[in-house]
Amino acid sequence: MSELAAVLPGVLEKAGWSVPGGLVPVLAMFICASIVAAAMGLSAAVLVWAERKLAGHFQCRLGPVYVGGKFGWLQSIADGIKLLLKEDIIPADADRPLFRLAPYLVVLGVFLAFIAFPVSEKLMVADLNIGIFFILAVLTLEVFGVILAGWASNNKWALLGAMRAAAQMVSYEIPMGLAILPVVVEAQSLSLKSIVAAQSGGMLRWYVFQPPFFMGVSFLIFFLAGLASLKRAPFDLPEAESELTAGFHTEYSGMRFSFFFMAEYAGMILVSGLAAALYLGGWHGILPGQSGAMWFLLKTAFLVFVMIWLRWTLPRLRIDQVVYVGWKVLTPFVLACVLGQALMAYK
Amino acid sequence: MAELYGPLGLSCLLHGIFFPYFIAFGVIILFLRRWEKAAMAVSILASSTVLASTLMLFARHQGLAAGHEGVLPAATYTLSWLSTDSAAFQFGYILDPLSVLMLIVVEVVSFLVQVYSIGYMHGDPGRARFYAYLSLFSGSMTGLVVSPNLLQTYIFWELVGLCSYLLIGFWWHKPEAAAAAKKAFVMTRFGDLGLFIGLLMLLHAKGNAAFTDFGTLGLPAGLATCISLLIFCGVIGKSSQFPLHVWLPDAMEGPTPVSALIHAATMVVAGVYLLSRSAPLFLASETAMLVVLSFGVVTAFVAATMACVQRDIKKVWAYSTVSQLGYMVLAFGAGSSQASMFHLFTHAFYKALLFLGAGSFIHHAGSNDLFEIARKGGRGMRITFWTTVIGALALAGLPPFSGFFSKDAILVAVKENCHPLWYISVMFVGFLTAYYSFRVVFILFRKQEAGPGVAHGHGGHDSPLVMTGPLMVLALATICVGAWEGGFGHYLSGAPHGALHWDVAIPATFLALLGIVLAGASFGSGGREEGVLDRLPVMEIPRRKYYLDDFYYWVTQKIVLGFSFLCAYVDRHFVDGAVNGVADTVRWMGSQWSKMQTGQVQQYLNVLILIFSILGFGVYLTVKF
Amino acid sequence: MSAEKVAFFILSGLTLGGGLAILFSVRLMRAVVYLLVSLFGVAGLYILLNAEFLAALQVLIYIGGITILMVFGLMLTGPGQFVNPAESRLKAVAAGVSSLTTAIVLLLIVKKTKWPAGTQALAGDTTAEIGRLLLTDHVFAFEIASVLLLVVLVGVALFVRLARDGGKP
Amino acid sequence: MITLQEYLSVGALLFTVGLLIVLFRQNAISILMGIELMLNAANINFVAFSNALGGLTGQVLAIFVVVAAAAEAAVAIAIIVLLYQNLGTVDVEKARNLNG
Repeated sequence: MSELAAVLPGVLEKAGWSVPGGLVPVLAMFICASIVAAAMGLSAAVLVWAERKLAGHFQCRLGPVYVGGKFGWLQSIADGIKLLLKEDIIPADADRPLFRLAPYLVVLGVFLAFIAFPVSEKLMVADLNIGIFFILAVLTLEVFGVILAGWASNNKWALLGAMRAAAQMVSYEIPMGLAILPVVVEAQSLSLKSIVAAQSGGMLRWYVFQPPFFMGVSFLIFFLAGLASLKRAPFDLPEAESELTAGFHTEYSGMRFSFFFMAEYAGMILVSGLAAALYLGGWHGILPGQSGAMWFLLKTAFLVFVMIWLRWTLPRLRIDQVVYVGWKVLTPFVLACVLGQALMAYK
Repeated sequence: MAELYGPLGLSCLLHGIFFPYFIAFGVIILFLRRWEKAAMAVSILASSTVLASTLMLFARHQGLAAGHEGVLPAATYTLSWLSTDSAAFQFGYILDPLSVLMLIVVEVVSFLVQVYSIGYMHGDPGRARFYAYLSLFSGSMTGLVVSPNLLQTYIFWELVGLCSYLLIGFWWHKPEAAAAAKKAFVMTRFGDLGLFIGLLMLLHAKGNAAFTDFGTLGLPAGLATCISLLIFCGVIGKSSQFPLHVWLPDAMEGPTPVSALIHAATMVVAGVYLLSRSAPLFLASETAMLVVLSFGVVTAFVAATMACVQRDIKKVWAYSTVSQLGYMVLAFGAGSSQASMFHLFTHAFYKALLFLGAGSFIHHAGSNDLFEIARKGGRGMRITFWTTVIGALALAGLPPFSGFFSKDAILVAVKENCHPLWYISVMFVGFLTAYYSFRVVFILFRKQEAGPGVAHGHGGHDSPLVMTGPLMVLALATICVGAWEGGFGHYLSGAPHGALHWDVAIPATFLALLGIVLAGASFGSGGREEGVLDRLPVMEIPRRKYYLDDFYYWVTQKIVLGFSFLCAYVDRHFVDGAVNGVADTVRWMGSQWSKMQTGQVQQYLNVLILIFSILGFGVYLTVKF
Repeated sequence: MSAEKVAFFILSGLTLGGGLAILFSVRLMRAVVYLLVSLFGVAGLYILLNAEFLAALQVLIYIGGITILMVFGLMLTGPGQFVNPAESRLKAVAAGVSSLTTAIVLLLIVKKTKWPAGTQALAGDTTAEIGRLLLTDHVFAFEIASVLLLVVLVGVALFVRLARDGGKP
Repeated sequence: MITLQEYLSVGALLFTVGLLIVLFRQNAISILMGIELMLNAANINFVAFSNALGGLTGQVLAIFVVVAAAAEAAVAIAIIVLLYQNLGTVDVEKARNLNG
């Protein structure tokens, strides 16, 4: 963003627009926000398409394989148009302001997290020196939005789903946050840029491959916990269709529904991207010297693919299993990793 | 026994006198309350240990005295118990002829009583407790005897009082016994109060002075008189002098061995012993001596008259005891503590004999009434009867029995040192004594009446040997100890051997015989229950106990209770009213204020915040930032 | 008026407005949302004060933890609690008076005191320094805080057990 | 440039708002919110001082306050839930066992 703000006056001058100097940062912010929002929308469309296709192939579903023009690209557009045009229904007994607010909060959380999303050395909105911590913090907004959505709907399934979501997300935030610690200890920084920069020099410098593999275990835990906080299968208890209709967003339709939808796919990208940046070397390539946004996007895409793959192959867990795994498996393991890495770092 | 004369042997002897009773008491009360035979064995073992120690101590003392010119000086063996800046409190033993003599009296009688009680208390469910109390009592009495100073004496004095309370009320389920125990305790307490004040005054004036220093205290005359009289108050209570004597006859509610032990031979003579112990203090004051003398004479006379009209055998001996205690006190008042102690010595044996004999009768007849005992065949109990006769002879003061010699010494002292009026009075008391003692004998001598309650026509069986044995031992002592009259004074104070004073002995004996004849004339034949004296109208006064009980009753009921009611009224309506008024006011104010405590934390916080902000405003206005 | 000033006023407005909205909101769930707004404003103020770490912490702990906890509390205390009962007028007046007095006094004192002039700005990356301080100068307080958290963990678990067993230990 | 006084004023006002909530509201959860606001007001002051004086101690202290607030909220919510189970209400005026 700072680079953008630096080059922006020149660009504007060439275009012949005159803008007061004080407004330049604001304009830069606005441009960045638009880009992120557009990226989020676009990625949602792409991911819906990918998910459909993959599900079709994993589970031999005929529809997604054949429908929608060449490679089924029209299907996503049809989806988008449908969501835009659909009637926006608000239940009669709902708490209307909160009902409206909830989707925005959910999207806002993910959206804010993208501020520190490190696509490449240059291509990031802002390199915050508390980057990863900031992302973890703002992601909690999503939890609040989910609860609000479930509660404001005045629907028992929605409420139950929201409660489940809150319990699950709050409890998985702990292993997720702790899993980052070994990386932070090793990189001596919270800034994502520094963390990625510390992994330059080929595949073997990626943190996930660093012996004695504390960070490798952390990576698995981070990925699993991220999956759980995204409420994706096999952790999709909050929106378990067979039990709760659609969980906390049962009553939502139209654009408001698409916001949750968008937040989920953006979240997938976010978690995958973070995992890539933290453990898989970010924008660094397999061989030393290689670098660029492409590497980052490739790694992220691979992780997203794994997520989709898991979703369509694994059955759903029970809620007690989810809580058990979170508190009694992941948390102790990640604590052991943190301790081990701290001992490694202690010279 | 040579080693007994060394210091180690001596300390063993002293501890052997003092501790066994307390150990026995502790063991019995803690462990053996359910195991009566073991309790008895332990108690008697302790008693015999003490008796043996005492006799050895006496032997040692005699051995030392034999090689010594005059009387042996008193020896004290003390430990410092408590030291302050102003006074050191010593705890220990005193050894002098007086204490050794007293030890013999106490331990011999205690031992015999304990043996006798095997028979008397046979089958009583509380025997273990009884023996525990007996041990504690004897131990306390021993402690009192060996006390080297007034403070230790006072401690054991109170312990003795406590034991007498426990033993008189031993059959606490009998209301009379409980009342008698209470009465004894309260009555002696009046006297003890005086003793305590005297003790405090002495402590204040001279610290914890030993008895051996009493002669050289150098107290001002007034203070000496005062302290003496206060000590004498304690004696009046404990030795049951007129007018506090009323507890002693009632105390006969206790078991008879207790009567013998406590109220004949040991406890009541504690007062007399204390008089002798503190003799130097009394001798310094004419007034005190006169008071002592008059109290003694009045007591002797009053008690003797009352003894004449009793039907209860134990009451007779009880009043007789009071009377004889009066003798001892008056002897002291007449200036002869030697005669007093001698009488104590002889009286202990024959009065114990009489009490134990009475117990034997009662045990047999199941009644205290003289005539009832006679009807149940009292004279068939030969040993008991004849030992009682010996005791009565001694009591009446006929030669050659011990009472004759000790009374002779007293009469001599009174005749020599006092106004003739006292002498005549004491003589008259001697006449009465002979009368009432033989009144008992003659009544008991009556033939047994055939009746449905008596199985055999030829008189009752005598008591078992454990009861008659002590009787015989005591009878022997009664006959013999009088012979010591000549040596007694020498033993006690180093005075030259005395002789009988015939000018006193002959009229006394004559009067005693007159009393016996009168008693025989009244009760010797026929079934009459009233003698010559009984028919005198004036005898109504002793029969009503000189109206003392009525007086005490009136005092307690009318005056004390009336005053109490007045106090209670004032207390309830004025003092309590004021207090309650204050309390009610406070409570009312509290209830009003407590309405502020609504339980609403928010209100509290509100007030708090308001006050804080006002204070903050004050800070803002006053403090320069 | 600089952009910083504008941001300050907006964030202060969010903070105080959120607080006042809690005061006047009738529905508790909305009050929680207002609380969220207020806390966000505080986080923004932290950023203005060069305390980014604290701002993130504020969001993480308060929004991710405490407000969610409050929502849970609301849900567990029954539907009748969503709407506040009407408070008495006297209480309102009393609370208003003492709060107003407090506010006035505090503001007066803030105004009157000569505060030290802001001298040196903080260095860019304060996070590492905070971490160092936590584990050196303030390590005792740090340990106390960890013990406190442990106690709270155990204590709340006990409470939950009490609640499950119907209030009987 | 925003002065220290302005931050402190915001802190004071936020404190007052929290106080008002604590004094006025009857619902225990509302009161808890008020308390959180008061703690935040204190934190604003700490951080403002920290910024003005150029030290980090104020921020460290604020961190401890946040920790304490989290612990306090957890316990308070647990207590409120228990209160609800025992009294059937979370109205603090109903919980008047402290009544004198």
